[in-house]
Amino acid sequence: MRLSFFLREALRSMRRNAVPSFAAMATVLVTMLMLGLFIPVVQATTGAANSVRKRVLVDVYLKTSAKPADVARVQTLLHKTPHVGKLEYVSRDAAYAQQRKAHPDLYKLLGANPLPDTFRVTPDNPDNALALQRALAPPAAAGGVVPIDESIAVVKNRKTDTQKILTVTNMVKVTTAVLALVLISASVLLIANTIRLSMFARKREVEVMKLVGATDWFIRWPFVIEGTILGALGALGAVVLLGLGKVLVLDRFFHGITSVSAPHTVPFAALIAIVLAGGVAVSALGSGISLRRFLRV
Amino acid sequence: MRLSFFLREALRSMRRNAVPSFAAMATVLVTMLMLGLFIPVVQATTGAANSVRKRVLVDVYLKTSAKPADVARVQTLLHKTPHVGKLEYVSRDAAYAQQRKAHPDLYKLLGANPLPDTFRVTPDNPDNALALQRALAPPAAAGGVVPIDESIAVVKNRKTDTQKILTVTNMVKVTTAVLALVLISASVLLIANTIRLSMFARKREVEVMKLVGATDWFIRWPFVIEGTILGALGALGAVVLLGLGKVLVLDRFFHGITSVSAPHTVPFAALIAIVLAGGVAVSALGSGISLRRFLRV
Amino acid sequence: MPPSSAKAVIEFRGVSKRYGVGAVGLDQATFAVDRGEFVFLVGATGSGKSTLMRLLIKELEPDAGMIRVAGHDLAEIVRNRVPYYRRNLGVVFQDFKLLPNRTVHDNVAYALQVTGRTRREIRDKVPDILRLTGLSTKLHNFPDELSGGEQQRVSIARAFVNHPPLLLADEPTGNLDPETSIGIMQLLYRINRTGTTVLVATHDQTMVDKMRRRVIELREGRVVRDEATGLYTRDESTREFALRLRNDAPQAPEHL
Amino acid sequence: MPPSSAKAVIEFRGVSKRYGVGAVGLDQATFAVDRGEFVFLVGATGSGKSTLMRLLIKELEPDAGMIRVAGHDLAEIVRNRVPYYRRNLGVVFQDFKLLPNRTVHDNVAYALQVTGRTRREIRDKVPDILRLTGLSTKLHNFPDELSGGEQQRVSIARAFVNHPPLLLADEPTGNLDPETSIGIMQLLYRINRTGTTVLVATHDQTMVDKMRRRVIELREGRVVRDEATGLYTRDESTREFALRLRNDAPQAPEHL
Ligand SMILES: Nc1ncnc2c1ncn2[C@@H]1O[C@H](COP(=O)(O)OP(=O)(O)OP(=O)(O)O)[C@@H](O)[C@H]1O
Ligand SMILES: Nc1ncnc2c1ncn2[C@@H]1O[C@H](COP(=O)(O)OP(=O)(O)OP(=O)(O)O)[C@@H](O)[C@H]1O
Ligand SMILES: [Mg+2]
Ligand SMILES: [Mg+2]
Repeated sequence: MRLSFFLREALRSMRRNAVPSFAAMATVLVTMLMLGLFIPVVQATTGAANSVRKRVLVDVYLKTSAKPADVARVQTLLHKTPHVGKLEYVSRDAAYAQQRKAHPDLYKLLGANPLPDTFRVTPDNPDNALALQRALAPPAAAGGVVPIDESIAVVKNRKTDTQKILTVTNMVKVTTAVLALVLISASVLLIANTIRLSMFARKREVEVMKLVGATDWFIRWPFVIEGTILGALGALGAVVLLGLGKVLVLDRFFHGITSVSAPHTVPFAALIAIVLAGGVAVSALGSGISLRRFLRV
Repeated sequence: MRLSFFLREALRSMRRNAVPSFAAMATVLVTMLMLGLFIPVVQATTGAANSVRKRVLVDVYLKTSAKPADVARVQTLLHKTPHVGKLEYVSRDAAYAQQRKAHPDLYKLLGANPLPDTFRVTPDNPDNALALQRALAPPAAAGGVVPIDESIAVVKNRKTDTQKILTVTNMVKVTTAVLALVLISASVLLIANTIRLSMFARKREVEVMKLVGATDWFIRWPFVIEGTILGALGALGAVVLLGLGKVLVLDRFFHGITSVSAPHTVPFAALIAIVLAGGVAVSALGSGISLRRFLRV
Repeated sequence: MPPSSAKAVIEFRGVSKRYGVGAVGLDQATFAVDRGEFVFLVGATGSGKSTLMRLLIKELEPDAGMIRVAGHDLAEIVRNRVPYYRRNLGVVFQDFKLLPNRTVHDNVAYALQVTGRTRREIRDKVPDILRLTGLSTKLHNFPDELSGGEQQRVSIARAFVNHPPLLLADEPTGNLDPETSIGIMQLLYRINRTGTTVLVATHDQTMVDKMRRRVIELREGRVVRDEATGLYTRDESTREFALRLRNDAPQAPEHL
Repeated sequence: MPPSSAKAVIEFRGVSKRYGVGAVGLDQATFAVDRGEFVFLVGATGSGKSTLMRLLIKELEPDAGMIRVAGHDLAEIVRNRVPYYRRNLGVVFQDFKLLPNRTVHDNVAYALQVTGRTRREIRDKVPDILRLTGLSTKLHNFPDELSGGEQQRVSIARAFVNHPPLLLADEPTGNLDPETSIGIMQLLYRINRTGTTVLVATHDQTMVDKMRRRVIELREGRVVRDEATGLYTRDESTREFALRLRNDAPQAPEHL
């Protein structure tokens, strides 16, 4: 009987307080919609940044004069070097074949194979790429760098702008993290704020209830249930809009692309679950807590 | 007398309605803070996407056998081709010198200059890069492509993944535009919502004022002024937090980087102006409009 | 129907007001009040007294019939002229309707401020009327810091402060003790003597009996009685008036 | 000080309550009310009647002195026991304090719901008490759709519905016409006859005179009079009681 009473109370209250109820719902909807839009964006951005970072390689070019024994020695050496993650050996013949396949026209112009044997070293962590390069070719006292093995011709980053990639991706990651944090706290704040306000509009009502002999929890339960329902409705609205957006916009115009460029996005089902749970939890808690002030009669 | 009266009324009302006033201010602060954080991020992202797109080039490699007369002819031809924006001629000697400077070690390994004369064509619009390539080397009936001039060896995009760059940057731009729109409308909605709620809490008061003979505008002005003040205070708070964030985080940790990677960011002063004006305008308007409902007594 | 008399301040002609199903506010009410009259409106609870008042201040619209105040048909007052019309009325509301965020002083001052009076005028008039209603010590209290009777007196002070040509008072003494009630009635009488038309809804039978003024009685929205109770003495001084009110039992005609 | 009598339901001992500067709520009030008594609380507006009531329901805390109800010191009731204490009281508030979002029926039912009564009990009791207070036709109206007197009767019904051992009524007839007032007083009397202690604050001098019950008079927060007015007849039937109230003038002792 108790639960059904509280439920009926919550429904009555929503019906009779259309304005604040609607306002609370709209706030949940809007903030959850924002969250639902930003979470995949943030994830995709971070994913993209990470996959760019994964491409940071250190290429160790051997001298064209290197013999197989030299190659083996260098390989052993590299295996012992700290920060070396994956190690891939590309023989000069393999490199030539690969390049010729990629740029047939261009390589037609070349005569003999100009490419050396190469080790492609993936650092254990992209941030260590520069340290690794320095370890393999430490700066010489005379200036310039001297590779640690005489068979090594050059140690290079795949792209000359590794440094730039690293800082930019780092920045992107920090920025998105900050934005996500700001957005989440903003959502919580905004929802709590709205609920506080709609409680405030019913301050008098709560006072009267107390004077008539209602206990704190007797007053609180309907409000918490109301908050839960409103939060669920708002979150549901957000989910429906997100779903519509996905079907109408994402799947239609970016068909096939999203899966390519944003493989790290959370699945849609999980996103929905997050949005729903977030909306409901924040609203329910907010209602329960905001009420405390007005219960002190 | 009138203005000072309205001003005093607004101040009194803020003092006596601390909860809703504070709530309205907090909402403005939070939303404006979000806007203030996202505007530069959106701008930087769009800027970065644009600068990536600018790098989309079509390279026209001439045959090594091309004579200066051939080069001149191709140049004239290119000038007449639609979608050609900027045209840059790089002679094979210049290309060799440039490459050798960039990769001295690698080019030491090469013997003779393997590079051909090249035209670097910037399309008038990055989106036309593929069309341009097709125009310069239309597909032949027999399969494959045949360049429009016999001296042209190959027509290539600088990067093989032009298509990918284009779609990704397009997506980034659309996404940020959508996010910006969502965020701005969400801010307006949330602020309007909060104001509506705090008006609702004073519905009775407005009704009494009307019964005592106050005109609509006599009631409305103090509310609008109050909205303006609260909006200004909230926006000011957001600006102070943004400024703190800039000084403490951005300038300290990303020193020098932001200016490099995000050259298109709005200047901080303009951002402040936008945030302030936005907060004030939305709050003032919101107050004036929300009141309309309750004035119909 | 008799033609409307030119000097009628309030004129109701067949006014009906129904709230939803069943609830009758007013039912074919017809009467007229002349300028300078003092009229009591009596009737059981729910008989339509407040409805009549709310129709007069155009808070409600009648379903049928015509209401004229000072010759103007209320139905013809457009929405944005309503505030100007209301400024000619002083209204004591049954539930006081004080502004919760204003002090006693500011509540009363508000009625002057809406009409654009200067601060000087406010400084002159407000303390005066508050003294008359015995609220001088409560100047800076907010309504929720007042006793019921004090709130009622603030409502009365606000209605009086403008010296309106028409005064409507809905149960102005419901929360007042007999002595204070007599004070308020004395005030009403004094205001009436300056030419103001006064309409008072009340349940205080003793007061009505003693005042011997015109009485309109409502029953379920209908006017069932409309008579000047016996000895209608306009030229009595305020002091004589008060003396008579304090006389306990309703007695036979006295020093007339 | 005399020792507190064991059968006192309400006991005030030197209770003082001051609001901020100057405003005196109660000043050294000392009195006791026995079980089953019917007591009138009178006094000018602002004399502290509502303050006394609010202290009794622990809405306010006294600055000094001790209040005991049914033998319990109110100061010793901890915060989360207050609701349970309040359920033993029926309170008619001067400003009604109805829940604006509930119908008449639900407002009265709420007082039963807080104590966890079943729906069956509510279905039994609420319509009964609403019939007694003459609100049967207004069951599904919201408070803002009621006349002042009807709202007051809802407040009375809510206070009665629980059959509380102690009933506090602050101006229960301020907005009621004489006939309805007698009805309400009759109801109070009937409830009192079942053993309930009743404390009524009122300005209705006529009623107090006719009821001939104990009267406590406050003036500026002090108890200045505490007496049983003459002929205290506990065994009068409700009908005789009503008859006597309707008799117009306060007369000499009648059929005793
Ligand atoms: N807003 C409303 N909706 C529905 N019914 C209403 C509304 N306002 C008033 N009524 C009903 O109209 C009738 C007349 O109400 P009104 O307030 O005019 O009575 P009254 O004479 O002022 O009574 P009281 O002396 O108790 O103040 C009552 O039966 C009341 O219930
Ligand atoms: N919250 C408050 N703050 C300051 N003063 C108050 C407050 N509540 C009451 N008072 C003052 O305390 C005094 C007693 O008030 P109380 O409400 O007890 O009077 P009362 O006897 O009920 O009067 P009435 O018959 O008018 O209802 C009054 O002078 C009032 O102004
Ligand atoms: Mg009324
Ligand atoms: Mg009182």
